[in-house]
Amino acid sequence: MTIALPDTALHRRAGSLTRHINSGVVIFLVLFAAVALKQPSYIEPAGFMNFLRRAAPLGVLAAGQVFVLVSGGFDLSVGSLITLSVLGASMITGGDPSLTGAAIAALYGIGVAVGLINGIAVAFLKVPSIIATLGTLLSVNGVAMMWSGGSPRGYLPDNFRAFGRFVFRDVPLVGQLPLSVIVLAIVAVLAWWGLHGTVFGRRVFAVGDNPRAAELAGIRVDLTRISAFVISALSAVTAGIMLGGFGGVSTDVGQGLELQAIAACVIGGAQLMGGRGSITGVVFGALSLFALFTLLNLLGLPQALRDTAQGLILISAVASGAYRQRTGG
Amino acid sequence: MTLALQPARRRHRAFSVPLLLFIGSAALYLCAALWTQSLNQLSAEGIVGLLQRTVALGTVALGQTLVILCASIDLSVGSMISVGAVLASFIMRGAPAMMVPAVLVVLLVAAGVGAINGLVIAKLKVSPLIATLGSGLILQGVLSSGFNNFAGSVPPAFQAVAYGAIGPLPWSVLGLGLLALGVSWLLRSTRFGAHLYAVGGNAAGARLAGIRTDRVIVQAHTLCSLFAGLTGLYLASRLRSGAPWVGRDGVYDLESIAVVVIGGTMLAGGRGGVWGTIAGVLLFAVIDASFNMLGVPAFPKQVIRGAIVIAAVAVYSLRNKGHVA
Amino acid sequence: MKRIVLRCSAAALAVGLATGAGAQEFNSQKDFDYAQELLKMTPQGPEGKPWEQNLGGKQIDTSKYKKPGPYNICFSNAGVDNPWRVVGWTDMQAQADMLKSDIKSFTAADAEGKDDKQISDINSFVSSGKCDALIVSPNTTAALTPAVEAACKKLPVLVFDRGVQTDCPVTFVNPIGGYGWGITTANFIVSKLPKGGKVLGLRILPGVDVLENRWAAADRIFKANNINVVGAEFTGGDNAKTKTIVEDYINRFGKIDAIWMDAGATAVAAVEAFEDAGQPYPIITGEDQEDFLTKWKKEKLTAFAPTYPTYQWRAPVIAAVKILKGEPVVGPTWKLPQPVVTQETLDQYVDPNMPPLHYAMCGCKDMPGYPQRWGGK
Amino acid sequence: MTSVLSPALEMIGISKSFPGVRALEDVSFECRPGEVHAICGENGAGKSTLMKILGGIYRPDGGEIRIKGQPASFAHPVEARRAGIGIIHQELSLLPDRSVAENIVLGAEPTRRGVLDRTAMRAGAREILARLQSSIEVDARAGDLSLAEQQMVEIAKALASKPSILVMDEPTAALDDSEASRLLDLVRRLRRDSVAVVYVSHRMPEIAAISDRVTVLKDGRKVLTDRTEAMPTGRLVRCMVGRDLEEFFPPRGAADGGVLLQVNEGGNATISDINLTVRRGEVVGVAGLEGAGKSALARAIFGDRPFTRGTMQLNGQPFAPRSSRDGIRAGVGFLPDDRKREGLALGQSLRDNAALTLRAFARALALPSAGAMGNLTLDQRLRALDVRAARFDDPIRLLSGGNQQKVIIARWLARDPQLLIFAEPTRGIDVAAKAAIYAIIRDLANRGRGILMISSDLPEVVGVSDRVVVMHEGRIVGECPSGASEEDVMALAVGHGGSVAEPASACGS
Repeated sequence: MTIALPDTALHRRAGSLTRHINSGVVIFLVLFAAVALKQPSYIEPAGFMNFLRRAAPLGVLAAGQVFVLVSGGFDLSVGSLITLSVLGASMITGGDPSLTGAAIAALYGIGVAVGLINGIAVAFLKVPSIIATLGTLLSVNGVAMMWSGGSPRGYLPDNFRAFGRFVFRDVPLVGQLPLSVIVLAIVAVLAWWGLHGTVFGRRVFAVGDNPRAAELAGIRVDLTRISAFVISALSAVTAGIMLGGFGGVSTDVGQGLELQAIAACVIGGAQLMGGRGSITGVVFGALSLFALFTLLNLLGLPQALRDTAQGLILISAVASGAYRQRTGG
Repeated sequence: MTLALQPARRRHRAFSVPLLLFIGSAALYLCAALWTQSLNQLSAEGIVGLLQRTVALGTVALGQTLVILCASIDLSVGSMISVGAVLASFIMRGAPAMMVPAVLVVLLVAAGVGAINGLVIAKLKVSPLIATLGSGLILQGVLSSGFNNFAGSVPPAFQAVAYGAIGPLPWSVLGLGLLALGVSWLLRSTRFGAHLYAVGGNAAGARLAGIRTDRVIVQAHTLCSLFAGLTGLYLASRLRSGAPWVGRDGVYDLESIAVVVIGGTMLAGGRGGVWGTIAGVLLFAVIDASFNMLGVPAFPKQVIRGAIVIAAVAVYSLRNKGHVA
Repeated sequence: MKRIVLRCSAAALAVGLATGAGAQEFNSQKDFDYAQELLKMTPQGPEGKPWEQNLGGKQIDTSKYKKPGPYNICFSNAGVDNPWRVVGWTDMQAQADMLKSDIKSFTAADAEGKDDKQISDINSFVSSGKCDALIVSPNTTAALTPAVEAACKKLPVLVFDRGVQTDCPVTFVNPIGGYGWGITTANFIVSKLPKGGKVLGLRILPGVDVLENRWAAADRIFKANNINVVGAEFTGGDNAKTKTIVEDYINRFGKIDAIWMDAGATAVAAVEAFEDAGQPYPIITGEDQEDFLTKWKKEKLTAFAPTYPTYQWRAPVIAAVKILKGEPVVGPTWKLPQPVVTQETLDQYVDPNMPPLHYAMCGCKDMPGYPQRWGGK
Repeated sequence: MTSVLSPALEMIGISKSFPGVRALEDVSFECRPGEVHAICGENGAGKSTLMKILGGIYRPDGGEIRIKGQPASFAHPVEARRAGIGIIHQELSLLPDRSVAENIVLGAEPTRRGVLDRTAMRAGAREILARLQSSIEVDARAGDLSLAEQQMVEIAKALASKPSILVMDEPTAALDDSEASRLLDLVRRLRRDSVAVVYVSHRMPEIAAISDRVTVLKDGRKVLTDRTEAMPTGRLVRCMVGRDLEEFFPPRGAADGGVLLQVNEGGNATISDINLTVRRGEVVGVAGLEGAGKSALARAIFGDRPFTRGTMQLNGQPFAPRSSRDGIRAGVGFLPDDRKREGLALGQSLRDNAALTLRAFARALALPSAGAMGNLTLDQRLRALDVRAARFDDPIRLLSGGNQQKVIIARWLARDPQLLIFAEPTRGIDVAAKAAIYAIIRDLANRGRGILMISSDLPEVVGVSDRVVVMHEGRIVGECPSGASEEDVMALAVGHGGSVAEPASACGS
């Protein structure tokens, strides 16, 4: 199109260097440094592990959501699905530890079903995902409440709750290692593999970038989209198991988490409308969001301002990303 | 002869969705009333009651229509409604003399918020979803840190906005009708309207045609926030006071987007209009009213409502050959 | 640049708004004293049926509402968005079934927590002409007042749980209320707390009058007794958030001796935070939710559970029928007794067969369909 | 010489850089009232950038624009428009859901007391269309028009503001001969009305026919400005390209393999009665005007918008693809005409774009760089096609059109399809890359693949193909053998082939 200047290569390399440093990592480091300044116990292994343990469900959720975002859509139904997972676990197990395995299997089955419904509504019924998943958000929550009658039947057995509560003590190096951090690590690795280490992941990027080009190149756009929704739903079920484990039964566990997950992804550099995003980024995006909440707690600011700070950080993360893209980063 | 056919085809395209929704909603309401023998719901009073349900969502949705037409979106309307309601009742504190200043302040703040939304989107190139999600969070946070309950109250004179009526027709329903006519006029008969469709349909093309697209986006967002502010005023009047959760609990952000899309306005912008949105709002009101008549329990109602949202959009988007995400 | 502008304007708005905070008064000496008085009273009414008892109420004449039965009763519900309301709503339906011979139809509209919708729901009940009496559980106090006033002109109205700012309803059924809750819980903590002990207050959300009153009364007593309240945080009723907040406080203060809660839904999560941190259990006040009672019994906690009894959902149905029969009812305010669960009475209320989010003070054991209807086995 | 008037427009020493590239360097030219000034150059020479600066879309880094001798600077297209500059853009910028009238007056809607004056709007639109001798109905929906009609609306749009300087950027690209000649008539009339016309075009005959002076750009710099009479086509091309055109088209092969593709009575909603044969080793060109059904034919064979009637055989086997995936699986490849919209994932890297089809058919959970999708293989393939990029993992949007097209070719070569369909293979591509792409096409044919090449560029179809199939109104109306003249093909394309007996013509219908 145009002539390259002699210093092009150099320029590009500098550009790509800044491009490869993920915004989520940077924001996390800044926020966590502030947290540590205020409360040094957070950089001790135990404090850090505790921090990770609480942030783990959001990290898992974001790692699934990013598949849908990269494919060009949204998944607003994950919050409701978390609620359904927790209530469902209570209904299925009824407090019986021997049913935990069956319950978890059933929950993943439900997750696959919800993901399929989302994906089919978007890919075949051509309903924009923001509307389709708003619909499933309402319906899934309704189903959860109908199933439990608003009063879930049983306690979550201890072996189920281990996913949110159990901590390995006396682990070398880190001292204690919560099971949920291990789950987060496994999910992150799996998601990283799925998005960055497989052909499928590249298809997700291509579909999000230009579905028509992907289709003409032979990619099954509909199947790719549906798979992305199923992955997001599976991660929501996982997050639901972790949150149920962490906090026990309640009927509103998932409320508002869908927007937090999307926020985490955006802070981590994922692009709405598709084609860009990384697992490392969004996991750090989730950690950033949690570091922000922690910081605000430590500063003793009113809870309400937490929203304000979240809003500011969202807009500035995206604005700076847009600025970098415009200036050829 | 193909040329002669084209206008007819166009009309069909523009009118079918609202008309279909109107007919569908009316049929649902009629069936529910007849099935449960709630014949009173078909009386003037019953119908007015039904229309009253459309006022709050209808007003926000009109604003939402404008931003969606120019391919933007506003997730901050819920928080803006709360801000409007709280500011109004807080400034009035029951004093009739403060009514005008309060309304002015609310509209000014709303316009300011909308303008900032528009500027962040147009100038900083932040995706509108994120920009308005963020600004909504900011507003909600600021509001909730200042207020934690119903603040102040509106004087009885101001309650006339929501409770007053001429004959059987409440002012508020009339007001929504006039607003809808106004927006429809704005879209059909002003340059702003033409430019709005242009920016939504093809932003690059609109710019080449000499349209200041940034300005149009800012104006659309300003109007959208103003409508949210008006909704806040209406709720303050109807609830006699404003609390920082009225917007959030009403889920006006997502519901307004849903009714706009159900009404046939494309999320991608450039196509759609007011009457579809109004029909979508009517559908939601009819669902509420009919489910009450039929005695559908709360939880199944949620399930059915979610399904209706998807189905209503799927009915006409199914024909869409292109990709949707 | 834009961001700075944005931030500045937000800050300006915050400052502007903050000056107006606390406009509504939740801390009234009069109501506090009245609650103290009610707590000392002996309930009148049928023994063992607290939902038909009252504290110092007067019977009012309802003969003007008398009409032949059976009746159509309508109910405008604020919502069923939490387990307390779910249990209460189940109570209410069961109560309506118990009075089947008098009640032809019992129609409910759920407002999903939206004031605006509830106003419309009430209006359409009134205009339907199909209701002989209307029961309202208002979503918020002030907002529903005009709608209730309008309804009063057409038919007998009964309000329960949250009130409205008008005397027009035939009766307003509610337990002693927030102040009573605050008084009993704070007194318990004061009596058990070691000297210099630290108390953490956990509240659901600001602005709900019942909840505000609970805190106001407790805070009053804490202050009067020089109790060291290290913080009062809003949990949003969310288990995970509750746990996080408690863990943060344990981290920050080393040890927390007592937890005061304005609602018990997340009490177990608060207790678990101590378990997970390897700390001894605190003194804690929760609520009559089964999961808390079970935990209390199992872990032998030093605990106390005030109640905001769900059996109050039964009273308005009973009263509605009475009113329509022209029989006297307690009014215009009907104060129900508000029992508490203590170490002594704990065993009465713990029931492993009931679901974790069930409220023990449901007064539902004698009702048709118990316990399956409430999710028990 | 013809005019002593002061220039209506002067662009003096214009420079413009984008991050990492210098698009224009010290370019100057002027255009007098009543003059048609042609701007020529390869794609990428900087013509578009120059016009975008003139239109207020870009701001120049250096230099000056003068309108009637007065310095001017435009921060927004609206300012250029106010200064009397009208631009017909190359990319269509119509609003498909709005009426023709609304499109024509867009940005300058007539109002009466603040209210849109629809009567005036339609009257104005009608008048402008009448000047263009176009019969387009002003109430029609723009999206329902044919491409040529849409191009007319674009032109009308530019004229609506009654510009004193009119910039026409490839205005005839989508027009047939008669429409193009009507347009040239209009330009002559505008010239008589003292409008200064800046005419950007590739079509040499047009430039010769209409322009007074020519400015040639190359690599962002001005080569020269001269009177058109002094610039015979040969010299012009040498100035633009730096070499002769003759070596442009690769020599034809002699290979005559068996039948690869056979279409019998194929048809769907847009095309009908399609009978077509493609042999191995053969390049079959498909010519026709815009909207004649060329693209629909390609899509039907590929399976994207399949035939609903008739049958096909590929390699002697029945072939009935229902989707592009079916087509690919059976051994067909397709390079779409609209690269940006249908060909490229712009935000993804060159390698990812090149591996797209391989990945579409690989196992979902395989490594993205497994086997042929490995970086080494991909890079080899890209280098073999002489793709020029700083880094192969840069996003492909940074590349020029020619390089982008080569990446898409690389994508298909990885699958090694039997039949490759090129739609407008060189649209928007510079001359050097064009030659390379022609060479690739011929090389593929020589290696026994069948090629179907859809093109609106007559010299290209005639120069590259072994056989040219001509379409008109959704049907194949004739066929020309190798070596047919452009005129022969055009005669068929405009629908005269059958009726007008032309003994000299090599084509049959």
